[in-house]
Amino acid sequence: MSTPKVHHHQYDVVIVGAGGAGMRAAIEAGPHAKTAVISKLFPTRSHTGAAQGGMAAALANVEEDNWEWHTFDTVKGGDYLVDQDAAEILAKESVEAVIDLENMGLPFNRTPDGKIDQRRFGGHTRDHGKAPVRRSCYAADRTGHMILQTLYQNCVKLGIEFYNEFYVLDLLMNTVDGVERPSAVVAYDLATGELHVFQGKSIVFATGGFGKIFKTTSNAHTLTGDGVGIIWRKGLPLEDMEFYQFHPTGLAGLGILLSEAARGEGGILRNASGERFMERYAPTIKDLAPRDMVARAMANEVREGRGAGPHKDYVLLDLTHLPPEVIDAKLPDITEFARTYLGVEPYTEPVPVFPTAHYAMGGIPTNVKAEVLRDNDTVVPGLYAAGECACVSVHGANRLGTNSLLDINVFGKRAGIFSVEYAKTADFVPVPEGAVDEVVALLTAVRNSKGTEKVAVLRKELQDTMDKNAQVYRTEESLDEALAKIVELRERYQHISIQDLGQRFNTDLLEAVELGFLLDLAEVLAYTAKERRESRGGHFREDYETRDDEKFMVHSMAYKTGDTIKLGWKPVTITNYPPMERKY
Amino acid sequence: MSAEATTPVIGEVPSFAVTLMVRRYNPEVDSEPKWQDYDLTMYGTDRVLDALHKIKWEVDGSLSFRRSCAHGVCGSDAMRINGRNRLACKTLIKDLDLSQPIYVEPIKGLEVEKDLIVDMNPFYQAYRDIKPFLIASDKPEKERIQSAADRERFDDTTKCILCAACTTSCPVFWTDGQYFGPAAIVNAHRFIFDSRDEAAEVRLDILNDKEGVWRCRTTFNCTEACPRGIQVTRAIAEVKQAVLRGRA
Amino acid sequence: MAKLPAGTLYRGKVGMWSWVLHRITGVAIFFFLLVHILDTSLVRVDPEAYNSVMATYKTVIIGFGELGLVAAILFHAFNGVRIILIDFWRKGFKYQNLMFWIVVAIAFILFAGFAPRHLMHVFSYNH
Amino acid sequence: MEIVIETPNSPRKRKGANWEKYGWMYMRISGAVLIVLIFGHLIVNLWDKGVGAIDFAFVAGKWTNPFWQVWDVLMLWLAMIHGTNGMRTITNDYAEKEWVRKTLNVSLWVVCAALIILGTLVATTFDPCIDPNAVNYLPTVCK
Ligand SMILES: Cc1cc2nc3c(=O)[nH]c(=O)nc-3n(C[C@H](O)[C@H](O)[C@H](O)COP(=O)(O)OP(=O)(O)OC[C@H]3O[C@@H](n4cnc5c(N)ncnc54)[C@H](O)[C@@H]3O)c2cc1C
Ligand code: HEM
Ligand code: SF4
Ligand code: F3S
Ligand code: FES
Repeated sequence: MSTPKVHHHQYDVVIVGAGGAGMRAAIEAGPHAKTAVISKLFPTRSHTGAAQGGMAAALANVEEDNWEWHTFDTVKGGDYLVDQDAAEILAKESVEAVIDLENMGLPFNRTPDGKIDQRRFGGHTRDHGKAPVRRSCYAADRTGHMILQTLYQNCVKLGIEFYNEFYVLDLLMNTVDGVERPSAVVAYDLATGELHVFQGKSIVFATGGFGKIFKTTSNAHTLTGDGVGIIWRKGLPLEDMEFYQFHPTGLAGLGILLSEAARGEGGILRNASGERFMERYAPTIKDLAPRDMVARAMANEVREGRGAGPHKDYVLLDLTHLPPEVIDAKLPDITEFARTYLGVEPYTEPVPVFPTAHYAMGGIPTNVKAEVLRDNDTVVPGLYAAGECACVSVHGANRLGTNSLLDINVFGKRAGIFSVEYAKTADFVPVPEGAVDEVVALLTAVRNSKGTEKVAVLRKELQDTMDKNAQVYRTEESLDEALAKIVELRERYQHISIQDLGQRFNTDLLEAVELGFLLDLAEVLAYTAKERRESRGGHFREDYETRDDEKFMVHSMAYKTGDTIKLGWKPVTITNYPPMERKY
Repeated sequence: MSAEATTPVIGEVPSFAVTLMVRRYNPEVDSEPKWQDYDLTMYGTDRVLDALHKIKWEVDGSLSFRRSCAHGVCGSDAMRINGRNRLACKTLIKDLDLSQPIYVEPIKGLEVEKDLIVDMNPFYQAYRDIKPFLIASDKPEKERIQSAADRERFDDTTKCILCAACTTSCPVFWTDGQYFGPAAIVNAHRFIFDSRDEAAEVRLDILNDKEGVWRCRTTFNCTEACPRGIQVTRAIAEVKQAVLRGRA
Repeated sequence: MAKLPAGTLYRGKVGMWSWVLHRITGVAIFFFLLVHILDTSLVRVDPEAYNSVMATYKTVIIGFGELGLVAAILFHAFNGVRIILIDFWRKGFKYQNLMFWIVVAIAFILFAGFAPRHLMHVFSYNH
Repeated sequence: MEIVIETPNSPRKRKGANWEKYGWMYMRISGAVLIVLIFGHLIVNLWDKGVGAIDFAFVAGKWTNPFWQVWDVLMLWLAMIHGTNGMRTITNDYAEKEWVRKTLNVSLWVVCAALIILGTLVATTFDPCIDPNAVNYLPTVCK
């Protein structure tokens, strides 16, 4: 490939990703600094739009509630691996985050007296676990859609500059005053195949999750973890990568998500014989137990032969006792999914569901100012991360439903505020020599590779092995199998070939590049999962069935050193809530 | 409750043969678009998007189309399937007439960039032109109060995912591409009828343009195409009425 | 804009086809009206000329043309009412499909009443 | 939140004042009235004896009655403007080049005006006894 055309841009703040977190940051940054948002998708196509259930905030609009209870639930839900200072910020700033959105125009559902309505959601309780509480603010079952639209609308209002369908493929770092700092990102313009270097005083990563390492997932095709992968390849650490959330209610076989709101509104999980099995696993809050527990309970029902269907490989979500008006008013979209994709009528039939890969608790480690960390406590000046790609860590070992939409708003906003603050005083970091060399090399290698392996085949094999070996139940053996497979796939990845050699809209090329990131992240996940020899939150080891606070009350910190993974550990910040057994 | 009796059988989905006719065009090599046929074996739960992926992943990697969420919420993959605008990810193959090939082509009225990818910029521009954001001067301490009924007033039009299925199904939009189009009007409607918004008049004035609401000829293609089930034509009618009254 | 060959015909439903028909009938009526005003104007010029033009209206071919014209007016007029109802009646959009078929039905019934009588007349002066 | 931006994005260029709203209203109002006028016209002219009965005498007979004069002139105005405005919509849709569009629209309105004037004059200045020699054309009034 001839060297592509390269364009240069300078912005005070460069934000990578136009999902909820990226745009929330842009709304803070835009009015105060020259800001660009770079996104591989048109902003409203980001996966924040798929979020359904709601956004947690202790508004106490419908019943007594406060941020302290919310903090407790978050910490407990995260199986005590949550950094409690961060969780306090999350819970405290939640109210403002929701009010911000409302003031920006978000059409929340309303109470009879015109305030923002709230509903129940898994793991959110009153008075430290006494009973479920209505804490989730929502807009029907398209809260994420409304957040994404509202944020984009406000970006339009502010005249934020977007570079859409630009794939960021590299982060350039340079050493100034003896400190390594971010200087620019390199992006590939899908429409033309040309490269763009965006130099920024501060750079914010908000690139979302990487659910596509799994086969059955609620995540979009585009959630390939590029941002997290780029950070990884720079030698910066990734935190808590073993903690991946499997959402209990994905449409069986498809992975499309049916929000927890379905259970919040009274939906009940049943096994083949119609038994409400959650009564056995979480007697107090039953179907509204945290996701990891419900997902495991479901997988266990199936493993023990109580699954429904011809292959006994799923359980049933029963909404038939809910009045159709309630379903229509509160859960219109997800019942529509059941109808469209499975041909099931939720008014009268239970819906086949099974856990689906949903959310990465881990990611790029940051402090509460959204500054990226290069080790347990040193920040990389000028580099920020927020949203699902980041790990603050407010979700610990298991995220509570509705806490992620909150996370992207609270920490997205913080990333915006602090990145501007930094850009106000900082200078541009010089772009290193040969800025685009690495990206050109990467793209050329893929384009010129004349092997026989196909990207889609490798990706499928990766996803299959991850579903089989690194899902709800894990063992040393299964994780070893996954790792061996990844090594094999990585080798075969050297021999891929693509068919599209053109410049315009070459998605063939980009899928190959994305696969590279998927392989990297899958490996880190499997590796850290293997090293965490305990069970906690979303990470369940059949060979180590209990939580081991003695050894593992720590965050994992994985570093890429050459071609191997180096693992470190980072203490958990505990303020008010000493670890206790997690029972519901 | 007897779960077994009411459980639909999934997992054992029947497979069938289909032919997909895809409108291919790569301006780097082709002088004009052409139809290309692909014979595939698909399954009962497969959608047209799955078929396109199958082609891309197994037959011809250069086939280009946009997609992301794969379940009808991101609005990436509006295309013309058997002559009608739909989302590929929401169109089950088994629901189509399989005795004939399935025709897949780009949405109409926007310039084709490559295969099924069109230049969406004119569409986005029309959206931005109607000031799609809340304009309110008060600075409330907490949330603004809005009755459930007032909230309900514009519920339908908040569902829009900007997929462009409506605008590019509109015969008026096809003619010269200058018409604001149903999607822009839908998004204007979402604010015009929001009791918290203070700029209804501004938007009504914008849409009282030569290329505004009056160009709509009530052909209902938009309503039929909308994957979110938005009553687009009704929304347009409500905006027309509001322009006539001079307020929401 | 859309310089490329268009591909297949869009398969719109009743709404779209009724619009196509409304447009075609509108244009047809318009051109007929132009001619009709001109020919009627002859009454101011010369009764003989007027009558001779009117005589051509009485041929079989034109007779069928008139049939078409009446059909066009019937459709255009009642579909016009349908459009007005869609615009101003709150439930109009909901019943637009049904209303289309009612338009077709009314137009057809009136046409069925008119056509035989008209043809009878037409053939009667062509003996 | 302290976001204050008053005129954030440049509005679409307004192409001068426009009458589309009035055009739209006019199409509907005239349409409604035209139903009565046109069907009345058709019934009176065609039903009884068909086109065959229409001749100078018939027209002359009608127009001696001011009621029919007003009827026909009103119909003429409403229908011509309705039709021309409808045609304008259509040329606006399909004529892409601005000058083509302009030319067509101007021609349409010129034709429309000419025919309205012509028709109105004909109907209002109509003289049933235009040619007293042509006895066999004359309506009864002239005899
Ligand atoms: C189906 C579903 C339902 C959910 N429901 C809820 C819920 O009810 N409540 C809740 O709290 N949470 C929910 N979540 C989780 C939550 O929605 C997500 O975690 C959150 O929206 C992530 O937001 P984000 O801004 O970090 O990333 P995203 O919204 O995924 O945005 C990522 C952005 O990064 C861009 N990007 C990625 N890679 C690149 C690159 N290489 N170059 C340039 N740009 C790039 C993308 O274009 C995109 O704009 C749900 C998640 C799913 C999948
Ligand atoms: C009989 C009563 C009539 C009624 C109720 C009627 C009604 C209407 C209406 C409501 C429209 C607007 C359509 C829209 O905005 O989508 C319209 C358009 C039109 N009418 Fe009529 N009309 C009548 C008679 C006529 C006559 C006599 C002519 C010809 C001179 C005519 C020619 C047209 C044309 C050309 C259009 C534009 C069509 C288009 O834009 O697609 N109409 N009519
Ligand atoms: S109104 Fe419907 S069809 Fe149109 S852009 Fe919005 S979602 Fe798509
Ligand atoms: S398709 Fe077009 S004509 Fe009107 S009803 Fe819809 S905008
Ligand atoms: S892929 Fe998102 S709408 Fe179809």
